[in-house]
Amino acid sequence: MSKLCTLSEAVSRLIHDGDTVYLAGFTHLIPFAVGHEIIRQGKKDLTLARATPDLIYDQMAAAGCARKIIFSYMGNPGVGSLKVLRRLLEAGKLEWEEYSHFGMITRLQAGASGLPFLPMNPTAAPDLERVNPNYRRLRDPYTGREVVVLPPLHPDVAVVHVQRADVHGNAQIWGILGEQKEAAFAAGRVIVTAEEIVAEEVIRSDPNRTIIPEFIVDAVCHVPYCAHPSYTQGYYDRDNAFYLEWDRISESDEAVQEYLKEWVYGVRDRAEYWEKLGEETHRRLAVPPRYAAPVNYGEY
Amino acid sequence: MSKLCTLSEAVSRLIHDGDTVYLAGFTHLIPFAVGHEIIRQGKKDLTLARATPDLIYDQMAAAGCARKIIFSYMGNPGVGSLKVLRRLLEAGKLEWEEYSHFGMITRLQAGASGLPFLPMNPTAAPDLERVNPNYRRLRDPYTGREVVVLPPLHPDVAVVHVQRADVHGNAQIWGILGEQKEAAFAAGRVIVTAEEIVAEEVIRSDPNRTIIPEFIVDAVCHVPYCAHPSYTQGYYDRDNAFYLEWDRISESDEAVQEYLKEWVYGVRDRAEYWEKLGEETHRRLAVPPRYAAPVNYGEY
Amino acid sequence: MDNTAYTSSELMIINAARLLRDGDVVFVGVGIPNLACNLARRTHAPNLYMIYEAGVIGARPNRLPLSIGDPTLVSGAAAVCSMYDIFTLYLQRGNVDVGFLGGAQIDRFGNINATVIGDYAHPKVRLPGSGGSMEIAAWANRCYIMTPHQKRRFPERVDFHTSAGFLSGKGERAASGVRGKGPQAVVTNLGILEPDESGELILTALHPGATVEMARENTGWALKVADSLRITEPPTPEELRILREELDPQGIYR
Amino acid sequence: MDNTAYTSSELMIINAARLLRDGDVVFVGVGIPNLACNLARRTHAPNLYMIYEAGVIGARPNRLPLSIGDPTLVSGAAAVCSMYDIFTLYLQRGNVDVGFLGGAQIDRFGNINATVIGDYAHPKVRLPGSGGSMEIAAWANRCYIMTPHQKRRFPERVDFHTSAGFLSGKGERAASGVRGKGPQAVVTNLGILEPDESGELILTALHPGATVEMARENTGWALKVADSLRITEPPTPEELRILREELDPQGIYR
Repeated sequence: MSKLCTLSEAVSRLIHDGDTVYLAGFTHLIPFAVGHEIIRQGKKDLTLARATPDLIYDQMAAAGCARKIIFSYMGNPGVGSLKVLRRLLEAGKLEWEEYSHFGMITRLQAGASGLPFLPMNPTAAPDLERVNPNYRRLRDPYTGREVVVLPPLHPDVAVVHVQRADVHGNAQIWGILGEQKEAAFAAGRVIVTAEEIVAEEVIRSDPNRTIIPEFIVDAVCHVPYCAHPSYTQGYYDRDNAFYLEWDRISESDEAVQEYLKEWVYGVRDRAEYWEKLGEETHRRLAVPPRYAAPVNYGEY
Repeated sequence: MSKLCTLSEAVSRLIHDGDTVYLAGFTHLIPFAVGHEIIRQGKKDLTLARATPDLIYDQMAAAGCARKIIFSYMGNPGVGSLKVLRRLLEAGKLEWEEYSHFGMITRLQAGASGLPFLPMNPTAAPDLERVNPNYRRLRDPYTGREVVVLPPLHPDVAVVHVQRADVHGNAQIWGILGEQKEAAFAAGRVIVTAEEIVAEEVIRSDPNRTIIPEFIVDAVCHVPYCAHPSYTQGYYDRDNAFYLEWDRISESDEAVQEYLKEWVYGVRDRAEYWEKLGEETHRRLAVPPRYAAPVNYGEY
Repeated sequence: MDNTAYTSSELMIINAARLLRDGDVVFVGVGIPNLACNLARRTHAPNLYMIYEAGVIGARPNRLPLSIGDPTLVSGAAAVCSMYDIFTLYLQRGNVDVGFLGGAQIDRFGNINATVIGDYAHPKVRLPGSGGSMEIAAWANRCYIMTPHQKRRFPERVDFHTSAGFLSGKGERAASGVRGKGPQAVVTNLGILEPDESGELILTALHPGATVEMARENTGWALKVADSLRITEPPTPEELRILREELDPQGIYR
Repeated sequence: MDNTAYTSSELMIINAARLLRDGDVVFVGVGIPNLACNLARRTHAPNLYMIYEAGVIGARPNRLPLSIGDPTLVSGAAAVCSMYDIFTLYLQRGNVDVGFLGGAQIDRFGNINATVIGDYAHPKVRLPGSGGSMEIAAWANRCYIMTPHQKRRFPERVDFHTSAGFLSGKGERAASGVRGKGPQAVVTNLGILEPDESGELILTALHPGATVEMARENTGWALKVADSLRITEPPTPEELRILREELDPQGIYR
């Protein structure tokens, strides 16, 4: 059964006001196009969960989509602060819930695994445990020592961008894997966006590469360049210049609204956005090929 | 630094009498050649851990290498019983420790993760918990419900057979993954055997395919056909005829000793064993190629 | 080909196949459960999704797999994952609709023994043990069992409780916190047993030619018979053709 | 190229690089820790093994990575794994020798604040938060910190305890059950602080031209000076050449 639909349809049908959404990806494959579509559709009161909110949650918060943020590192990766989120937090205008990376990923792993909690070794840094009541302690029944535990995170919706998927939703990623698999299995609904929609035979020629199987996927959308200014390994480079530019834009709320007006509200979809970026940017982000060595599965 | 050595050297240097050894692989990639070398070197008092002991632990037990077995399914996969182990257990001549597959793999995952325990949802089947004191119960601090927990398993040595590795020990597997990664990270020492030793550049052309990184590996051995009568995906087929034949051989201790004499003690190494199998068997187990679709990582 | 005669195995496989629903995600074992799933896929359930405890997802084997880890399951599959992932992300997370179970003993309440006959510490007959079944029985939404109908296989109580049926009744299973609904049917060569409201396995169907007396004689407890006892449809020529010509041409599981 | 002059960053990078040992498995951050590791690899530690919290193992970047998830870290790496794997199999399992840490505040006992200035619930300055550092500080065998030497960065006590140094002293850390040995050195633009037997950071080295007074003036606690106070070797022309010509030709981190 094909689950192929437009991104606009998928966001409209599967993301509701008040949902907890997890736009997955650790620096790599961040689904910016989906964040922009959520902004265009005016979704409200979302809880935005992500280990690293990155620019996309800065933008979604600035657009008024967010009630709360769940995170483990709120920075502009390689640059500095996420200034929109920082201002909202310092002004008391956004709820938040905070973990370390490992804590955040442990919550997703527990959610993906259907487990009521997962343990972590203690870190001797008690303050996050003190301010976040989701952290609890248990005694290891074998050694008597204490472990720290966290409960599962079950986002209402996970969004995962991938290099290639088939129309059923079988999805393959290479390069940095982040928490995509865990977010998808932890979530109630899953939207897969892909640089390429390929024949089922392509996916099935390399089953070990598949991160997400079709039967947990609700919608498959063909969205080339979905991740810009983040990147897709082998398809285009990270736009480091834009990450630096955002540091300047996000200095003021006015400049941020100006940006949203031009680059989010002012374009219909990702195709128009990519077109608008222009050929010089396309050239700058293009990447020469470097292929993996062949792998033979055998015809059994 | 190259860790390449002969299998005989690796077994002699890294496996000691009394060790707990984990020859990894779920049906796929079972390192039979390593089991045979352990038998030839007369290792004693080993604890043999494996989810599925398969024929190799039947053979090692018959050769007198084993003091104890840790397992979760003691069958000849697709055929029936493991008759040597069964006879030893029924006669009270071999210690054992038993889990379900998930319990066994949970112990390895805890060991690989450096965690003091991992939880599992209850199964309402209490008898294994009753007879194996490693199973404990904890109360989930969030819901008040009980979970079942198991402690880590840390084999002294894990043996992992792979399709290809470099001389440093970076190792790649495709096809059924079983518990190879978990066994390697859980163990104190790791022996990697490989169908092919490839240039570092081959491994590094496809880093997502690497299951085991060099710095946890102690020895790398080039052992083509290591897995026969098990198989290596893309390299040769499973020898189902031998699995059936073992069902007959293992009816009697005499026939088993006869087999060991001819096929283990009677050959110097795996190359001689493979040669002795003969061309008809080679032809029967050959497999036509079926390649994975290309993957482009990009030259960044 | 003689389409009127069929073996006990064929009868069980065909009747088990009919219990599967289109779109089911099935945790498949090798042997006759594998044949039942592939038969269902080729008849009424083209979207049946087969996953294997070895970590293979959406397998489309070109030949009859002879072990749970046969390489033909991998070539052409949708995905492969580790054993830890299959038991957590798939089974424990609730992504498995159907599991198949088997064992040396199945008792009145569908509890299964695949571990030992006699005392655990001093086994009279040592069986293979749980493998995946302890967790499949608990976490798959529905479970099915295929077994020859023999008194020694159907004792009043199992010697060892490898995987959970309804324990001593449906209430006890419900209270245990496991997510699966337990065994939904036991398909034998004589008919089909299904749990009543209490969780006790009762005779709900007979295969053509089998009688209530035959079923009772070959069951180790006082077998109840459903008011609505039905006779199963005999295997169709098409079911037999697919099984014999396409799925098991060598007749390994006849 | 002027080999006699160098920046504070270069001084810190070069001195941090010298602390790394051949064969160390290092959990690398971007920016100056990345440069320190690559410099060490090209000088005295050719077998230094770099892993990144994004899940990249044995990276050999062709260009200077500008984020922790730069694609140049992946192309040509030995392995890539999930974030859960990197924090469990690698860090928690004890496979990481060295971690680099940073933060807005580092206190007398090497405890770090990367979370908030002021009250947590009503932040005066909201910082990025832990990221990987809470676990790196606890589980890497040794940790190093690079930071400019400023009084506001070196308070007597941190406002928020994001990651563990020696808590209130080495005994307390040892009793906490964490496996790592804690911060082994803080490299600043003035010199190097190292923990004494109690876990208090004391001045153990000055860079050429820096004085004890300068260090004391820029530290928020009464800084003790080691009896064995030494002067670091100035950056060599070769170290500066590698840094400027090979590793950061655009001078991004100068």
